[in-house]
Amino acid sequence: MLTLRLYMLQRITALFMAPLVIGHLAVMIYAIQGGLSAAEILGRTQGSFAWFVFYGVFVLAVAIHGAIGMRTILHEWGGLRGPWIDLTMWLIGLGLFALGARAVWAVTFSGGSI
Amino acid sequence: MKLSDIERHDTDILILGTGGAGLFAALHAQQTAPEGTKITIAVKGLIGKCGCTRMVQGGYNVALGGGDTVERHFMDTIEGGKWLPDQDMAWRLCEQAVVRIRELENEVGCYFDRNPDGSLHQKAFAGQTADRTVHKGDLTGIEIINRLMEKVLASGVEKLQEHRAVGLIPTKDGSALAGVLMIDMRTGKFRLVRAKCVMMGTGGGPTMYKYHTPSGDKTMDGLAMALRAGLPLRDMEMVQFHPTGLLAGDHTRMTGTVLEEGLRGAGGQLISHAGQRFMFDYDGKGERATRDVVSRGIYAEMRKNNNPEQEGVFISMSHLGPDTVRARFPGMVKRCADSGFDLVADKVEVVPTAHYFMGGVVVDIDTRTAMEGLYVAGEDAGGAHGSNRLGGNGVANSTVYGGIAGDVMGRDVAGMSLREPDETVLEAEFARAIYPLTRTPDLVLPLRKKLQDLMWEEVGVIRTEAGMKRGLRGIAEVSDVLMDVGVDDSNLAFNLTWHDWLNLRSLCDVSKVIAQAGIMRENSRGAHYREDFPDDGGIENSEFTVARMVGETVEVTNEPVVFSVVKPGETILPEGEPETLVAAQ
Amino acid sequence: MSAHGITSRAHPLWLAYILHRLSGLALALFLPLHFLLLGQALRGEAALDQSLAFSDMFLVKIAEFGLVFLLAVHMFGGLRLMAMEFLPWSPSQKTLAAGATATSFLIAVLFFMKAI
Amino acid sequence: MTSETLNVTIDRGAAGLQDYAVPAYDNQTVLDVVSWVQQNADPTLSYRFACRVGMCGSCAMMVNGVPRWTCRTHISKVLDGNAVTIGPLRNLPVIKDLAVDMDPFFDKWVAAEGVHHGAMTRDDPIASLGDDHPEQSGADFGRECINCSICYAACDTVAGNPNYLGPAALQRAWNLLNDAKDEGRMAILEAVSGTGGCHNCHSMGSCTTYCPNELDPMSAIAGLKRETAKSFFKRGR
Ligand SMILES: Cc1cc2nc3c(=O)[nH]c(=O)nc-3n(C[C@H](O)[C@H](O)[C@H](O)COP(=O)(O)OP(=O)(O)OC[C@H]3O[C@@H](n4cnc5c(N)ncnc54)[C@H](O)[C@@H]3O)c2cc1C
Ligand code: HEM
Ligand code: SF4
Ligand code: F3S
Ligand code: FES
Repeated sequence: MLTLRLYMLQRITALFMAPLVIGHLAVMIYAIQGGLSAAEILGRTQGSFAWFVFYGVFVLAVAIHGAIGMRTILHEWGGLRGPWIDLTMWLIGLGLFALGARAVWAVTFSGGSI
Repeated sequence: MKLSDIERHDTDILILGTGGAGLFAALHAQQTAPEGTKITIAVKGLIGKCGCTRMVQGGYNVALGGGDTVERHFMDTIEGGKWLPDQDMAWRLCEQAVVRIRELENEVGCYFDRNPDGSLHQKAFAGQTADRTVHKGDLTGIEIINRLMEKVLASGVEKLQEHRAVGLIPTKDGSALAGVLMIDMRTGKFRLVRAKCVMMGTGGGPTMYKYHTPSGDKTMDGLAMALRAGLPLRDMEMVQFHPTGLLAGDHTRMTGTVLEEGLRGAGGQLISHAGQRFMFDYDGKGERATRDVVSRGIYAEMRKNNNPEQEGVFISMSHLGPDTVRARFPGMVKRCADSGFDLVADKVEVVPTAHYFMGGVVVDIDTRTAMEGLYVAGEDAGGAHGSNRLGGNGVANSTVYGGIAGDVMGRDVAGMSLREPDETVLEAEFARAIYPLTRTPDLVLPLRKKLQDLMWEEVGVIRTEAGMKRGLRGIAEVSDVLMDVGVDDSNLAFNLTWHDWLNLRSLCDVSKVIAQAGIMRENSRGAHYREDFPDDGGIENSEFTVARMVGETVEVTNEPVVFSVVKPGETILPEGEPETLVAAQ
Repeated sequence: MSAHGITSRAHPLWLAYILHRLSGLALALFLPLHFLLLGQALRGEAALDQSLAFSDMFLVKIAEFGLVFLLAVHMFGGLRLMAMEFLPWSPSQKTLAAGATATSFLIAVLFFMKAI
Repeated sequence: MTSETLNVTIDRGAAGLQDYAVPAYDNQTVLDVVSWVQQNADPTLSYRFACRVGMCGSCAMMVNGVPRWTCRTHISKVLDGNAVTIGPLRNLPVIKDLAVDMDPFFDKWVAAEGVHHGAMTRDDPIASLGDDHPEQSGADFGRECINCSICYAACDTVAGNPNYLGPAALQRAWNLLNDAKDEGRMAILEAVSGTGGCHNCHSMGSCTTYCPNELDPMSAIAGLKRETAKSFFKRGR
């Protein structure tokens, strides 16, 4: 059920994510040395516009990419048909984005407390 | 099952078969028929996926210049057919092939092999005096039929797939065709399809021989139906054998399938059971002689041998070197390997195999028959090839005349209307088809084998009067026994055994005519070789046989060939033309 | 069901496909959890620390190893796929597929070793 | 020679799996085994074949869970001990026993614009296409396809996505896209970009793996993806 447009969106978001994932993994590998702590993580990210953009783009891309991917799987393996397909895709996409945006906000500009 | 169970269905133009003839008829009828004409295509298998046109390997004969001319193609066809062809039909075949090949390339979308300069690549089959055969590797038929099939599938004609025609139903006075009785094989139900025009292109198919090349769906149904409808059939003794059919035993459908002609052309050697090359004993060209000559050579060699373990002879390619064989014949090497044979290093057992049926319904050059509303084209129609079909003329014939039939029907249909079928004939044909369902079930296969052995032994590559008479008696016996063999009628949907029975019935009916016509021709021409009459009987006095059913019996007569274009001993080539343009091998 | 369905698809490209799909699926299922966890930051460092304390546990380590592995597998699989589709194709792509999986596995192991 | 017996299991749909003891012979194909059952043991068994030499593409079945052309598959190649299980081709509606309805496969072939689009007629000369036409090199890609539907049966995407045009139809579309004689470029790109188009393919490669003619639909589909992506950027859709 993938049309050219969804396909291109999935590929473009994937291409965007590739360097971000590598970046994220690198940071994690670095961070994990000596154990993880909230202070360490937040210390790096809080107030940083750069990290906000980094994770913001990531979340946006992952929401689009994941939603399209789940759409395919639900169609092929879940037997989802008709208008349900697109509805589900939007729900997953928006849900992922909402959760992701909340997380990004939390680790960058929430100031550690509300 | 009752007569009233027959579903009735109407159309304007009905086409039987989807080989080169059927598919081209469908396309052309659409082009010439008035707007709104309903066209229906009915076929025993799936559209484009049955019949022999798809199996064409070598290619398509057409004179496209470079020294070659329609006149030369025509002369080769007449000489090849030993002056028996209907000359007007042969001429039209050669002339229209030029148009048809352009149509295949430009309108249908075929893409045949090219020379480096961009022109079509052409080669010469045995018996041709010019490089004439257009091809797509050695899978020419797949290219032609796939492209035609796409066009027809996309064109919106009505499809009746896996519909087997079982009887031509005329009008009450018998002068015209009203419709065709069919079995919808998928359900086992009967359907009478009435049409203003019907083209029959069911493709003959001499599968009553122990060794045969045609596809499994071809069992002479068309000719058997035409015979029962009282139509005259010509050249019925003319069965072409291909010299090198694979011999792999009784238990496999691979037996009889063709090992490409090119193997011999490339230097493949035929080896007898005694381990000797033998073809030079029969002909100066050795293995490179024409099909009929090599087939007879092999058959004669086989008769000398009485080792039941090894029936055929061998083809050996190994002296050419494994790399050469693999590079030049990748398809054949793979096919042999799939079936458990090694063409590269080992020798492979071969046998002559029934390949093509030159005989068929008598038609005019517009494919019209003696019955109004019935047109016949392709291998079902007789006349274009005489006693021998040149390699490459078969597919040219089916596509050329299929197209003509489509054009003619498209024009004729406007002046025609649906006709009322003769209900008594309908009832008789229906009864004939359901007959086995009323008997105690038994195996059909042993009888089919019996007929095939008989035809191979007695009415095969080399014939005698005594043999063919024995053959006739045997055929009668098989036919009789068949009438006591029933088919389990518990489920008629896709009931292949019922169709095996009906196939055998068609084959018995036509086998009988082959033997009768063979006895009638007391000379040897092309594919028909009489050991008791080895000479050609005088070309100037050439006659062809015509068989027709009169009452319950088949009568065969001789009719003189009309030399309407060229007389024996003459040529239509300009003076001083070289005999052949093909460089000696 | 060996009569009807296809049962033998164990060729490299199909394995790459199924790995890519399963990893994508797993990622899509995990990601909401991951986001929720990070979202804890909204409730202050203490809450986040509490959650992160889990990650010292061996099981969680395994789970995280799995995640990174999945991400790596999926990414390399995806890049392989796009290379196959967009770069003029060469028969060596099967090797590429295998290589991608191997590389991602290496990275994941590296990560795991460091984590422990 | 005939002392050995093969244990043949055939999936007959509603009638379930049925076992037959079939004598083993030299030079026996899967089609021969199926034919033996129909001709000798169970006359009601249904299956389809025509050419028996791998040209018509009408005899494909599932053999031990693998789609194969049965007329060209030697039984020794598939025997598991001396057993073999045979079923109807996957991903197509079964008519009866081993015979499937191939119409969906061909409907999709047409829907993929798998048919020549041209303005030339029989009155025009045949196009000169040779070495000076490098763009024609892709016009032979997959032309030998016998439309046997084996790739279609092998593909899991077809199984899960009833709209997907499938490998063979898309390969034909790619073939036409590369044919200098074909003028249907826009129509083809349109047809392969829709809901059932080439973008549904996950490059799982089962088509290429199982094609009995060693064709490569997967690469053809990758080609379509490239061309449609190019047109995506060009037309800015
Ligand atoms: C292996 C092989 C190789 C050949 N190679 C060449 C070659 O290189 N060059 C060449 O020129 N010729 C070649 N020929 C010959 C050529 O194939 C035939 O001359 C030609 O294709 C016949 O075309 P057709 O349309 O008359 O019949 P076919 O193509 O045979 O089609 C007959 C159609 O009628 C259908 N049919 C049969 N009975 C019924 C029924 N009762 N009801 C409904 N439908 C029915 C069949 O299913 C089929 O669809 C070869 C033949 C074979 C067998
Ligand atoms: C660098 C990162 C990534 C790359 C390069 C990438 C690449 C791809 C590609 C190319 C596809 C298409 C597969 C196909 O059509 O068969 C895909 C599918 C998918 N991706 Fe990703 N992806 C990445 C990250 C992610 C992430 C973080 C998720 C988590 C949500 C995800 C979830 C999915 C899902 C669920 C699918 C569908 C799988 C399928 O259809 O088989 N991807 N990915
Ligand atoms: S691509 Fe291969 S497997 Fe698919 S239909 Fe064509 S020949 Fe059969
Ligand atoms: S098997 Fe199917 S998913 Fe694509 S590569 Fe072939 S069409
Ligand atoms: S019977 Fe024609 S491909 Fe097998």
